[in-house]
Amino acid sequence: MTFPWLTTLIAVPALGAVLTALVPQGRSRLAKQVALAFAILTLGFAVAVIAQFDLGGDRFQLTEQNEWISALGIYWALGVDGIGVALVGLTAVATPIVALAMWPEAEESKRDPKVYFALLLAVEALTITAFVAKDLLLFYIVFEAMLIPLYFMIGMYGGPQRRYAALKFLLYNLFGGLVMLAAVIGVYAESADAGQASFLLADLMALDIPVETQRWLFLGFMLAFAIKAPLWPFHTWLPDAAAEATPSNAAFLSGVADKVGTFGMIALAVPLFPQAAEDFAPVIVALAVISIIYGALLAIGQTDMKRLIGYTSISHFGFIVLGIFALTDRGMTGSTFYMINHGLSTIALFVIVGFMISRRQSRLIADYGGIQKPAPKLAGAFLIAGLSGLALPPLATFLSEFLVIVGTFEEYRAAAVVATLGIVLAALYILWLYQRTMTGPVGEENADTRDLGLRETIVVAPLLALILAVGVFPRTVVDVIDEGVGPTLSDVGVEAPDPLVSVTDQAAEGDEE
Amino acid sequence: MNPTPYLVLATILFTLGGAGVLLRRNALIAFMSVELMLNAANLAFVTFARMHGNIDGQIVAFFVMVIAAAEVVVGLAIIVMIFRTRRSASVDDASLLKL
Amino acid sequence: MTLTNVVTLGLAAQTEGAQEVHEASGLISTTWLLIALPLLGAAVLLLGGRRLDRSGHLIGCAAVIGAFAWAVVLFVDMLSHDAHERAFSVPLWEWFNAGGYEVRLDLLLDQLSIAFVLLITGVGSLIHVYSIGYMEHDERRRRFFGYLNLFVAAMLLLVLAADYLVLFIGWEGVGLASYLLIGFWQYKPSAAIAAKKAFVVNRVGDMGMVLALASMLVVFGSTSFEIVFAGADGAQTGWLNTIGLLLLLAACGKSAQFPLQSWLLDAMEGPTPVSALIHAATMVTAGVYLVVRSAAIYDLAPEARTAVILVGTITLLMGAIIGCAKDDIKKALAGSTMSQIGYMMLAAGLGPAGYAFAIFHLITHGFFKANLFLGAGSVMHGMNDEVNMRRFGALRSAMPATFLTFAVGYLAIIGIPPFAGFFSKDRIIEAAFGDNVLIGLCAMIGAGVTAFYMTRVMLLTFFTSKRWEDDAHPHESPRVMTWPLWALGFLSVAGGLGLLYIGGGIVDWLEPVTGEEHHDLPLPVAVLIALTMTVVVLGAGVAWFMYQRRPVPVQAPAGNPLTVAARKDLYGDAFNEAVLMRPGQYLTRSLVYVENRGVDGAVIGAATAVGGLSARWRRWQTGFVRSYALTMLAGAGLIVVAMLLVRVP
Amino acid sequence: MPMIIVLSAGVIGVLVEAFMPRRYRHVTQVALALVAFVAAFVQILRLAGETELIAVSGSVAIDGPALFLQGAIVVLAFVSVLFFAERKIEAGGNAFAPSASSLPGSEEERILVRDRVLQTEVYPLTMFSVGGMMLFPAANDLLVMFIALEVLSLPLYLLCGMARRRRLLSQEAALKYFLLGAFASAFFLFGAAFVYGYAGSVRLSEIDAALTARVGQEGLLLAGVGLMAVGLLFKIGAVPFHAWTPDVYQGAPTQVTGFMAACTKLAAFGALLRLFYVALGGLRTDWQPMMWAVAIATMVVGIVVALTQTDVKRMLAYSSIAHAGFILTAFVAVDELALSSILFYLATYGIMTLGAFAVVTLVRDAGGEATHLSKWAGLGKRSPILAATFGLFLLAMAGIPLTSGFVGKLTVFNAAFQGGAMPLVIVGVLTSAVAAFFYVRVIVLMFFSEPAAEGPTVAVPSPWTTVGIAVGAAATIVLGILPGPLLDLAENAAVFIR
Repeated sequence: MTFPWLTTLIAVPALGAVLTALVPQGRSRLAKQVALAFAILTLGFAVAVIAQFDLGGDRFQLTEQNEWISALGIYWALGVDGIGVALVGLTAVATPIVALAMWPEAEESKRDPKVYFALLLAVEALTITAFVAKDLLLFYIVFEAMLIPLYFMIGMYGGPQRRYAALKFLLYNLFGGLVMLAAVIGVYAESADAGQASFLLADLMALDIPVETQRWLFLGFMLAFAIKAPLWPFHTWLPDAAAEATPSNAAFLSGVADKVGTFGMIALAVPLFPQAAEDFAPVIVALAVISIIYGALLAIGQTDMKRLIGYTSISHFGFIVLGIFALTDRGMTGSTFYMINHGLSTIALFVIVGFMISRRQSRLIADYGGIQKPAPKLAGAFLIAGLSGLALPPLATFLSEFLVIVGTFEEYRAAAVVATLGIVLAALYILWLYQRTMTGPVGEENADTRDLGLRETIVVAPLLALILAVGVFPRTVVDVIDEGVGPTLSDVGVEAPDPLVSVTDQAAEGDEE
Repeated sequence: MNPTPYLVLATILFTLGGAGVLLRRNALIAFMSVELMLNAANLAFVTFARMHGNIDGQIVAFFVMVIAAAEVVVGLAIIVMIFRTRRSASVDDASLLKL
Repeated sequence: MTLTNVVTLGLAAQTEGAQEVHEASGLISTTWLLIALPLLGAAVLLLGGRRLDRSGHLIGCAAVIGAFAWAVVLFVDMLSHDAHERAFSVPLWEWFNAGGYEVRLDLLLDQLSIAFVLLITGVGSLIHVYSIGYMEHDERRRRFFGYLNLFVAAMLLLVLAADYLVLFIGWEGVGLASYLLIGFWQYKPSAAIAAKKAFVVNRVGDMGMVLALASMLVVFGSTSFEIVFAGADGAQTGWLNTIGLLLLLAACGKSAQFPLQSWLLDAMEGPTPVSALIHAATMVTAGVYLVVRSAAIYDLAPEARTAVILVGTITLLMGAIIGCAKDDIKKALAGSTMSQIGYMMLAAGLGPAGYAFAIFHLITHGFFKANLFLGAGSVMHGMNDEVNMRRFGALRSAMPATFLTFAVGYLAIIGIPPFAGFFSKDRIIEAAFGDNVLIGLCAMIGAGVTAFYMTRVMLLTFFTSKRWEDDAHPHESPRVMTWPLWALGFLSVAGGLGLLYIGGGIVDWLEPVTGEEHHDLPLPVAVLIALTMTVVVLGAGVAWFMYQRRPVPVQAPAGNPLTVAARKDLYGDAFNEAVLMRPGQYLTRSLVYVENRGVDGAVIGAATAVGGLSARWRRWQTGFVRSYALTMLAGAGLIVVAMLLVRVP
Repeated sequence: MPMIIVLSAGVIGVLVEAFMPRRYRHVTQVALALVAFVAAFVQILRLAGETELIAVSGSVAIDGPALFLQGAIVVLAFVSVLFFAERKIEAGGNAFAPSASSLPGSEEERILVRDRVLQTEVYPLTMFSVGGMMLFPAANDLLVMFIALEVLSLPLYLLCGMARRRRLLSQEAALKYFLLGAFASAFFLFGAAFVYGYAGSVRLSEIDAALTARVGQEGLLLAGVGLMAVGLLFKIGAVPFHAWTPDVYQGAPTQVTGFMAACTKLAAFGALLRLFYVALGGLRTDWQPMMWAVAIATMVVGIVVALTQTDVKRMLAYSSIAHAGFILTAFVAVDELALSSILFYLATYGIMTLGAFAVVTLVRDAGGEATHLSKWAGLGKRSPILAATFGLFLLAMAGIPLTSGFVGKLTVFNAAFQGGAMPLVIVGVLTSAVAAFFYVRVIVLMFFSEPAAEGPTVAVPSPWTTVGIAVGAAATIVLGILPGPLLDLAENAAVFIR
């Protein structure tokens, strides 16, 4: 038997969560160190997993399959494709960074920090499981279970309105999740009708579900994912959660955990219900475009920095969803790539804003101004993170946004054109935020703003470096993602369209002559 | 034999019992009404036993009587307990638990 | 198919002698150094921290001068090849390949790009040197040079890219540098706002770029120059027009052409060397480069070309008119820049007949406008950063070097032979007449207006009477600033002649890239030149009458409606504000309201409704046992009735 | 026969009550009860190995569902008795009034309290009740079913009235439960008479045969079935026969509430299943619409009203109503899948309910248990482990994955879906989403709120209670992660003997 890499990858942070929780009360520093060590260890395993991913190999690799609940046909089935491995990488990279960024946050909330860190590792384990699950119910279980630790992280450690935000977060997502449960059962019932009741994705994808049924089930899945992702008009939980959660928690939430929603669209909703996905694609594309514009406009209208970034995420998730449901190779590759990049850039933005908040104890934009002078490094980091938020080449976000637009343009011209407005609005909300906080005369209350410290630099530098490096050398990442997108789309029966004018054809003809 | 009159009687008794529970405030009388309902059922059982020509229904009727007696014991215990505490046997007085 | 193969660079349809692109070997394959040097400079300066504060400017200059030197070496090397074998591809690495869409980070060095490279690095070097003096007292000078280097690197990537997407990296890179440099004095809110405005307006243009790229991908399956140009032949005109118009939108953004012109005047908030390098000599001409580079598309897209001509013509008049009314010397020059780029745009829109002239004018404009801006900077340097020309006057004696070089630039821009501007601008006017008399007339009138406003600038600054502020003590700038002025002055004098006649001239040099085409002129060339000169002299004369013959008030007079309009940038900002900003703000505000009350409110409302239901249903639990019994009895009744009446069909 | 063991233990308990000196009574009674349960459980295991049989000349069916439920009831009752026997949290006494007949607030009561007199009658009563509960799902004819109903109910009525604190409420609960219970069983009996009138027999299998033969008057049958359904739906707390549940759950001693909520529901559902599946399966097209309506009403009313509850016991009562609704969704499917899923659900539900009520007993202030929700604010800070355990039970009730509640919900909804009751599933998931609100609200209170200045204290219970709660919590998690064995067991047990 081969080494169960993926199970280990899940087990390590889970174990870390338990051990962190077991650290005796009052030894918070030790708890943090344990948590960080396990996060880094997980990163190590993730690197090992990524290294073993064989480009050009099987679609799903490192697969494991064991019966879990045989009475219901549920399996502990894991495996990664290109999309999964990329997102696992994101999760593993993000966790130690976020852990380090949240170092002082728990103290600020006057609660036991070990719980906070243990919950973070628990979320990491669940998120990774979601990205590698090859069993529908396994996915569903972690999809839902993830809400609980996140709920506690928001509710216990967040800002003054945290109870409201946490409750809203949980209820929205639980609502979507429960509706999805009905659809999950529906799929299962289909497989039971087909003879072998099973939750194994491989079995379910082989089903030939009637179109009418597909539509209902697809809607059930999409509701959950659209709430999680979040797509307009199911988004209103996110700004509250983003504003009230601690900055690094908000970073992990919208940067990593919410990707499970868009991942679910790619890995479940589309391949399980290809016909329905095609039927509903125009509607979802429309919602995605609305999200892009709506999120951006609302971001412009915000007065609270974290809320603003929350709305930018809605806009960006709009792009991700748009690329997925354009149902083109470039669009979907771009979307998956976008998930990674949005993760990195949103985390960067949130943690930097967190650093600002930790200095000034205010989330309000109006309380800042001229920070650039006393804290140039902070401002610089903020600017770079912001620029990646507005998708400036060659930062990684650019390429993904571009691919999404290009991929959408192939199928939905109008949608792509409107979505392009998003890049103007993005410039507006980011640069206006920068202008209001970092530039201008520095007020007395901000004159002594500390610049980035060592810990903070260690948090921010790898993120920004990664964003730049992936942008300049995106090839491997894109290849890996493309590897997963191709088969997904061929499940749906989509093939890359030929260009209208093919130079190679002409050249070939020329040769013949 | 024609069971209908008996059944009608049983139903009337049952309804009277039900009405008694609903209308009377005194716990004892409400309880008696319940007993009346049980006896209406007994009557029905006996009638049907007679109709079908087997004794199952009559056996049931006997058992029900026994059980009704046990119920009386328990019921009176509870009502007496309440009466001693509250000096009232009105079921409407016992309405602290609500909403 | 990659650039490593030898393919035709697609102008095959219309131009003879389309040239082949060769894979670079030898010296040429080190083209990447051109970008790497300033990029490295930027990285070192920006990441190096305070310890480089004292030497930063030198590193910055060294990087650019090194790049310039290397560009000269490459240029000389190119000369050793045949005229039609001077296009080289320099492969670097495959950027990505997504679903069959492959983009390679390759460079293309050909006659067009080397011309730009030399301009960028050459003028760039001079401006870097000038900045040593200009920024001497700024504590963030190191950072300034870092940004400048970053700009040079990005601009070089822009002109050396062999793929539209790679070009776009440079495109956005210069946008970023421009943003950083306009807002360099961040503590000034006006600078920060101007920087943001420049970036955002450019982003509107970028929309066009992105959509043009998307269209190319649909049509050609690629964005690399070679595939797009080779395929343009077989593409539908509708698509080509679309792509052409979208690229024009992008060009409008970057080159401050109508209707995206509004940012350029505000961009003068940046330090003057920035205005000279980025907002006059190089970056703003990127739009022209884009159009010329896309010749293969525009050649086959007549409507798009007409649009380019129209945009160019409108902008050249607009810019000139705005330039007439500005009292801020930099803004007057900025209006002039708009106007001159309008000329280039117009020329580029003329197709093969005008491409080379567009580039020609672009380069000479780079010389004399950099000269003028640096001169203006020198004046400001000596006048406590005063920019209001009504506070200048009679400075020629106080700043002789500045005056002389500025005067040369002045003569060049208004097109007095044999100064540089004469040759390039006159060619454009000729070509415009060759295309359409009306356009030609507009171009000619523009020349007259140019003469008017430049004479006005000249007179208000160096002649007329002193109108200085009390504490002004005008003095000549240090040598580190005047030397670049002399150099640029020399180029303003000799650049035109040199480019036109040395070694066959720039037109022949560019011909393999741009093609060549001649239209019949409605009038003989000599007549046209004479007419143009007459208009120019007329314009200058009017200015002389208005400003030299009468005293210049320190306070600007009310002026006629046209002046008022021109002072307000012909209501460009007012239009933007009324049509875009105000409604946008209103939209944003109302959306926030809708979000809180509507979208979120719907959810919360539903929750409240359920809560209300709960509170109402709760009252069923009265606590009276008899009412419970009643509900049971009713329930029993319902169930019995249901049992008797309803069954699954 | 396991029931005989339990009932005999009850009789012995009465004798102990009569003859054993007071000092030893408590310990004897507890030991007797526990031993009896263990013995009964062993007997159940033995029976489970054998072929199914119908005992007592056909009146009692010992088959898979019966044994499964009996086993579950015995286990839950065992734990309940552990909670009954808790003596540490009430200084010098257990949860029950020293003498039920003493007047609240009287001198007599004060003396009894002072003397630390222990109420021991509860144990024989519990044993009888458990015996009735075990008989209920095994009853193979209507008479035995009625007898079992009464045997399980009558002791419960009494147990409800025996609270040590807040005796007025407790007595009121007993009265209400008694009156309404008797009322409901009258309906059951009257319905049984009608069905007997139709079929000519009270034996379930013969009723089934009569249905197939289609003899007799249809109307009689249908009315009879409806009336019987009233009696049974009352016991499971389905709407509109739920009104007693919140009042009684709140008023009864919390240990009794837990016992009642867990075990009665199991027994009543067992009887409901047997009656409708075995005897009336042939009539399903007639009763399914009615059950659909009841299921929907039960879910909706239970959950909506629970939203605004302020008393934790009442909230759990409404929650138990809602859970009955969830189970009913599968109930209407009438197949083995439904049966096995309900069995599983009942078992897991019983565990978490028992555990949740046990936690409630530990949160106390001067007046006894602090059941008002506002007093639970900040409990997570004061007693994180207890709060976490309660949170776990709540999350399980909300059906969050990795708890047994999720698997239960999954299985019943799956059964309902496959049985064609998709609309019920949709109502089920939607109400579950709403339900999450009030479960989570308590968690918000416990963990995210600052503790009130004069908040309740958390009593330190005896090891028995601790173990009981811990086992419940562990089972809730284990059955959430590895439900396989229990699911298999339920699946294997899901065949009624006819």
